[in-house]
Amino acid sequence: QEPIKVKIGILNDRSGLYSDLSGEGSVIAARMAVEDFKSINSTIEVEVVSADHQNKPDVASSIARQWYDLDGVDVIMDLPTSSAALAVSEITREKNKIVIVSGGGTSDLTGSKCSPNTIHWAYDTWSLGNGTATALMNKGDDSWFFLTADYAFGHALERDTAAIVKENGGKLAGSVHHPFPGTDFSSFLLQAQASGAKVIGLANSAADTTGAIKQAREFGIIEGGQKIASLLLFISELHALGLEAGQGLIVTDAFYWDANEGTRKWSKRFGEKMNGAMPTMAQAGIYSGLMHYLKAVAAINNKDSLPVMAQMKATPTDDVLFGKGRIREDGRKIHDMYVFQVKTPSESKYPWDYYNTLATIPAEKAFRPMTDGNCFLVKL
Amino acid sequence: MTDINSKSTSVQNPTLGMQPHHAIIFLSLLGLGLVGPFLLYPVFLMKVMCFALFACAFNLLLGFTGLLSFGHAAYFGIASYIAAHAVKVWGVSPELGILLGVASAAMLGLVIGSLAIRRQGIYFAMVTLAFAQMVYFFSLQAPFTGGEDGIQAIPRGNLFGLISLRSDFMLYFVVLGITLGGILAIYRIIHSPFGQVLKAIRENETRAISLGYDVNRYKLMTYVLSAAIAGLAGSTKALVLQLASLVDVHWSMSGEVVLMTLIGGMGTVFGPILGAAVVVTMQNYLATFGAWVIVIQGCIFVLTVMLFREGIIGLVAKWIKKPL
Amino acid sequence: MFELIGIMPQALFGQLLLGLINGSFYAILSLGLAIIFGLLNIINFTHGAQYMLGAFVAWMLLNYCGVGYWGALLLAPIIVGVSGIILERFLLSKLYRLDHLYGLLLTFGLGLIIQGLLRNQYGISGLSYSIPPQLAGMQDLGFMFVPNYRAWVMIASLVVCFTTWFVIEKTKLGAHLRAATENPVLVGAFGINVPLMITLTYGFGVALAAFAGVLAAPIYSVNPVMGADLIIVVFAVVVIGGMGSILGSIVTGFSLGLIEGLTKVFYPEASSVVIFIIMAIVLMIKPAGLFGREI
Amino acid sequence: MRDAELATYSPPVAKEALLRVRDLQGWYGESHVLHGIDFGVQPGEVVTLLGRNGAGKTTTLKAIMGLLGKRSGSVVFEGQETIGLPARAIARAGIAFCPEERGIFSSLNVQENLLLPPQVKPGGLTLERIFQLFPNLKERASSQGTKLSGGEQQMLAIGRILRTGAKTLLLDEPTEGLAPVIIQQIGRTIEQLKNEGFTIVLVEQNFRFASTVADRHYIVEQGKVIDMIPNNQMDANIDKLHAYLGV
Amino acid sequence: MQFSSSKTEKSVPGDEVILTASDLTMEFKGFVAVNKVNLSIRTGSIHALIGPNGAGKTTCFNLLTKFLTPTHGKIIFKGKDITTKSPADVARLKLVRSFQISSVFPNLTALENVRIALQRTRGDSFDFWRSQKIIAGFDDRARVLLAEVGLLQLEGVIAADLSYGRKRALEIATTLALDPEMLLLDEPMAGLGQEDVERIAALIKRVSVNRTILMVEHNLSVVASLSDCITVLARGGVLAEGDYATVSKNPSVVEAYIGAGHA
Ligand SMILES: Nc1ncnc2c1ncn2[C@@H]1O[C@H](COP(=O)(O)OP(=O)(O)OP(=O)(O)O)[C@@H](O)[C@H]1O
Ligand SMILES: Nc1ncnc2c1ncn2[C@@H]1O[C@H](COP(=O)(O)OP(=O)(O)OP(=O)(O)O)[C@@H](O)[C@H]1O
Ligand SMILES: [Mg+2]
Ligand SMILES: [Mg+2]
Repeated sequence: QEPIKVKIGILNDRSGLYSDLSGEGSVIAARMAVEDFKSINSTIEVEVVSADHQNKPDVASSIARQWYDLDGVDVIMDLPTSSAALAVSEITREKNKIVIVSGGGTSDLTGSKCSPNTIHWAYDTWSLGNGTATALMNKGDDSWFFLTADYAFGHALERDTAAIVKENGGKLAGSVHHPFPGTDFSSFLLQAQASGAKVIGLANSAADTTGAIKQAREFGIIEGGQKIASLLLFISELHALGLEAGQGLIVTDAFYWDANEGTRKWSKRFGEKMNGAMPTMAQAGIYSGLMHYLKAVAAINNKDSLPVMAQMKATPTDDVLFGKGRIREDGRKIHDMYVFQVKTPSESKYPWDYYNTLATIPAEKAFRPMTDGNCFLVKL
Repeated sequence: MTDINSKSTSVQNPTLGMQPHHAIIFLSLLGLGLVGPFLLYPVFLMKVMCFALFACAFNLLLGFTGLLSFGHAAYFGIASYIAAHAVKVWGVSPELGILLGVASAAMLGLVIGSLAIRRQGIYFAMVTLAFAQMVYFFSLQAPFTGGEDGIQAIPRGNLFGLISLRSDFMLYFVVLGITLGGILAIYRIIHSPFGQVLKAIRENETRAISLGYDVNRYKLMTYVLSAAIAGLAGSTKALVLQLASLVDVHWSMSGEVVLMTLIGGMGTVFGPILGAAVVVTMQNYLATFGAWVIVIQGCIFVLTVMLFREGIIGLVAKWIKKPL
Repeated sequence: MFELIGIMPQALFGQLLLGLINGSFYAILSLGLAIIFGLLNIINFTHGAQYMLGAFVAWMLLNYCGVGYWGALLLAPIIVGVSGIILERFLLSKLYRLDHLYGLLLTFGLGLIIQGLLRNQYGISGLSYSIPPQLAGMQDLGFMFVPNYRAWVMIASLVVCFTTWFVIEKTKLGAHLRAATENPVLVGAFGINVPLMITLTYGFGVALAAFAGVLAAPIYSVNPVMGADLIIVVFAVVVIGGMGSILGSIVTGFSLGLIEGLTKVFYPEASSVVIFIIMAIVLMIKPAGLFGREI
Repeated sequence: MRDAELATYSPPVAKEALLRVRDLQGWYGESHVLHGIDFGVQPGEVVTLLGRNGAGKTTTLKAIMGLLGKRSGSVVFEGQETIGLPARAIARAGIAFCPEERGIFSSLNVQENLLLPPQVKPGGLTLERIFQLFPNLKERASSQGTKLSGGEQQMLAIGRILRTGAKTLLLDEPTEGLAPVIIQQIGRTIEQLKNEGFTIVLVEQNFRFASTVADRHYIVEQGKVIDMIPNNQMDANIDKLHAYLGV
Repeated sequence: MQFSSSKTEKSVPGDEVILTASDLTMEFKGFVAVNKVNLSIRTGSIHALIGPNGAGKTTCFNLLTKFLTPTHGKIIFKGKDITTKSPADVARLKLVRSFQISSVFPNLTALENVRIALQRTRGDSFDFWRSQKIIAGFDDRARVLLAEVGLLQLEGVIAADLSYGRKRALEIATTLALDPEMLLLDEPMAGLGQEDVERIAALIKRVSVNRTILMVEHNLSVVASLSDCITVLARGGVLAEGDYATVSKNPSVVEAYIGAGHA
């Protein structure tokens, strides 16, 4: 019998702001999945290609089109930057292929803009906000001030988090929308400080987040007693920021390399190819998402999108990286989420030893209930 | 007394009011356009064509009137938003969407142009940049543009309510028509009596004034025309990629169109087309090289400025000693 | 009265002070641009990259040579300045007779190259560079806490701007420079080496950018794109101040920092566009900028 | 008529000439202005270039100074060929130029304007000496250069180059637009400078003034030197001169 | 000769005045370049404006053609007050100037240079959709004008490649194309070789039929032979006025301009 040939396109940021959290690491994670899958099943030939979408939705959609139309790509993965993820999700639906997003974060991908061809892996804005907000609210940190990047992703992150704060009886002390990208946050931080809120929620990403954290420390805001909750902070960014500045932060993450024996073993393998860098949740999501996809193709011996999607949603997931989980009707992959506190430099014993676990949020509670998402795929 | 027919000049010639070698180039462009989709990926070609039209519109201003607008992305972008919104939300047909896009770009051009035209040189460039930044800010804040996400999944609809444009192939020929039409229009503008005055203004503005020309009105007119054609390119692009986003209004887009025009040869009719093809191809095929794209782009800027300021087509025109 | 608009006067003072500190960067950067434009007639779009280069060189000096902040504050501007001199000698000097457009495009391209190369080498996440221990800590001003480092930035910027202004307006060297701006041919006929002076001026303007980069390194992240967007804003500052005007660029740099600071309080989303609105208004009313000489 | 004269005229041969100009050609962009200027100046001499507007007198001075975009021929100064040198090297060799339009810098005050040109040779006049020559300048030392009256600007322009130590001066219409008293004063200054060993090439429209200070006069027409009249033969040649200057 | 003008038949300067400037003053930041100048130019005359460099002649031209707006004073042209008009408006009233420094369209051919001016007579037409053929109709007239200044053989040459004197000639042809009623020439002879001077002088004489000409000129023999009336400006003010014989004997003119030593 002819082997099935599938082509995977890793479309992410290879040179910009998000290249460290996705970039080459995502391609390596995909290659590892291909390798590991081959050792259990050799009936499928997998080819991995990759490209740089420069975080621009138009570049992303051009490449996606060309990949689907011309190059025979079956699945596109990663897609950091929500706008690029949404754009590719639309095209994938039109071309009836499959997209597995692990880099982009907007919860709209499985909400109002959901699609039968889209799976959202690792994390989304709702789950980040939910994790951090719930953990902090439980500790009595119930008044919040948001420092939000003035773009769609920032707004979504603020919206999802604020909803949870309010739901739990918390108070919103205010918010400020800073231009994206920004360099100086001192003015906004001072406004946050003046608001007297217990928590300053950073609803932004990458350099904006690390810049705001650094400057919060410079202005003594953290020493002043206010907590900084960086709603989205990849471990690669924490690494660049350093523990000196990052200590004490509360972050929500879907994956931590040092969680258990399985994750450690896999991450060491990954690190060998990446100059010692540990994988982010986006990169880990590529591995487990691709494994799940390949298993589904092998199981039905067919790579047509709709049957494969059906098979993927029907089969529960269980892998070394994300543990047990499943894919819901709306395309949301659910699994446990973790709330971490960043260690102090003295607590950190070895490279990349960064997190103390504060809470584990069980899969069923970690993501937005399907009924709240307004996804047309969900039959009410 | 004087032998009037002693010499023939460049103006009188038979080919549709076009110089013969220009007619040949237009025909070969048409030919290339017709066989193109059988050789290359149609969506890529459509993208090249949209940018070619955009660059030609920009060049109408820079190359033929001597005005460096550093905010042309505003017209490209705003038209693509308006066309996208009209088609997607109001459900109008694609040709009407494009028309609305063009009209809004022209309106915006009229407003910004009438203010900017009063300044000269680098100040003109800065005023246009400033207004373009405001348009960018508007696009970021206005609810209908979808912020960072842009307007996505724009339906291509049916041309005149009849012909479905869903297939890339059908759309391709529509875009080819629009682009060639647009470039022919620019060609006609340049070679009209109006264009002749523009040329005179670029050459020697004071003298044109002293001959009695209301130079500012000519400049404004050109500015609006250029904005409208940039809008045509922008709205067509929105339909092709089914996406209108902030990238289209960002100042780096204004920079890119300068690059295209410069590489191809500013002040030539055909240069910007080649320039656009080179830049889009580069971005497309160098995408896997990551940050090297920027380095290469930078090198092209430097090389162009240091070695061939006339641009590729400009150089060719110099060799064959004929305007292209 | 201030409470009426929801801001306490004390908080407002704090915000104004912050604005002024940010204005320090605008002032040094626009000063460099203005000097270069005034003398070379070139719009130096590489300025943003050279600012970034300053920060990177400081980082490299620390990590590869063990030279700390204070050493970098002196060395980085010299190193980057010399690189500027090389650029001027081999590339820019060929363009003086041409339209502004070409100088702008060339320097824009150079900026892209520098930025791209560093991006390839160091990625984009940014490198961290810490505040020198001597300047850690804060001062309580009553209405706000000011980090010592920021206070230092402002003082350093004021000193550099004032010194530069003094040298150019009040010394013999400055007299030569100003005269050469007005009539380079005649100054050459007096036996002064104008091309050399131009080269050194470019080097100095670039060194100013690098100096600002070193100042920025500890508070903003050191990354290859840190100057990319800034340059457009700084350019606007120069245009508002009046292209080529030394005093104009300093005053406008600080004032726009203030205005931007206020915008961050009242309409934060617009803080990135306010400078362009001001520029459009200023150019409509006073075409040559606030301090510029009418043509 | 002119051509005949041109043919008969040959420049005086002087071995010890301080400044020797031969077949000097000069262009502004594409327009060819100097068509072969020939003349020489002995050390300590004052010579004038006379000619109508547009004859090429200013251009001659500029060409000697190296300020013309394109020039050819030969300019030998103190035995050194300077045709290939840049302006600043010619200035350093000891020639100073005072331009027709004066070239006062508006961004510098009077004192700064005076101190602007660097000293190229020892023995230039001191600032005190210059102020002594032009007391007006001392009074207005701190006002903006271009705020001075036309006459004062002219004094400033001359004073400025006396400081440099250059002993060969090229003065382009130093009396233009000046009141008679000031012209007289400048006349006396030139006399003084001459006595101190300065060599001066003077371009003048006002040949009455020229005849009071100069040793010899060269007539320039259409970019050529067409005649030379020693000052002591002025009266004898007055008709010829009128014909040249076309009045 | 072959140059035909449509209107006015009279050619001898009469008493009728075409342009008056009264109390014309131009101040540049405290510096008065033109000071209370009164000019009246008779219809059909050739009027010369002379004076030392910097006397304010070009500034006067700039004021009359509205390239500068006077600080004080009034300009009446053909009975209309044009003090506040724009340069283009003035040109359309058929008051047209040439420039002191040669001012052609360098990358257009000689023919196109002239045609641009002829084209203006169609009115300010913004017909960008039309073919250029529409203006080819002007070619014949453009050639007549070029022949007039001796440039017919060079009609296809790019203006930048013409010699200096020919550029001046081309400029005059372009100016004539507007069929001006009054022509302002700023140093038409500047930079011209002797034979050019003679040819252009003849040309000016020829086209002055039916036109009024105001010219600035340093070439006194041209001024003497061409002009009906001369105004001498010095330091921004009128020093003397009259025909050449009168003016050249005026002692203050001799002193300020012609030179005392050689009257
Ligand atoms: N910058 C220039 N560009 C082009 N031509 C010029 C320039 N300067 C002068 N000319 C021309 O060169 C010729 C000689 O000019 P030059 O200034 O040498 O005359 P001059 O003898 O000094 O006259 P004047 O007595 O008016 O000062 C003139 O025909 C003039 O028009
Ligand atoms: N824009 C301006 N600003 C300031 N002063 C000016 C300006 N334009 C002209 N002037 C001054 O006004 C005076 C008259 O200048 P104008 O050009 O009218 O002289 P002109 O009589 O035409 O001289 P020329 O014979 O040299 O052409 C000069 O002193 C000049 O410096
Ligand atoms: Mg002269
Ligand atoms: Mg003049």
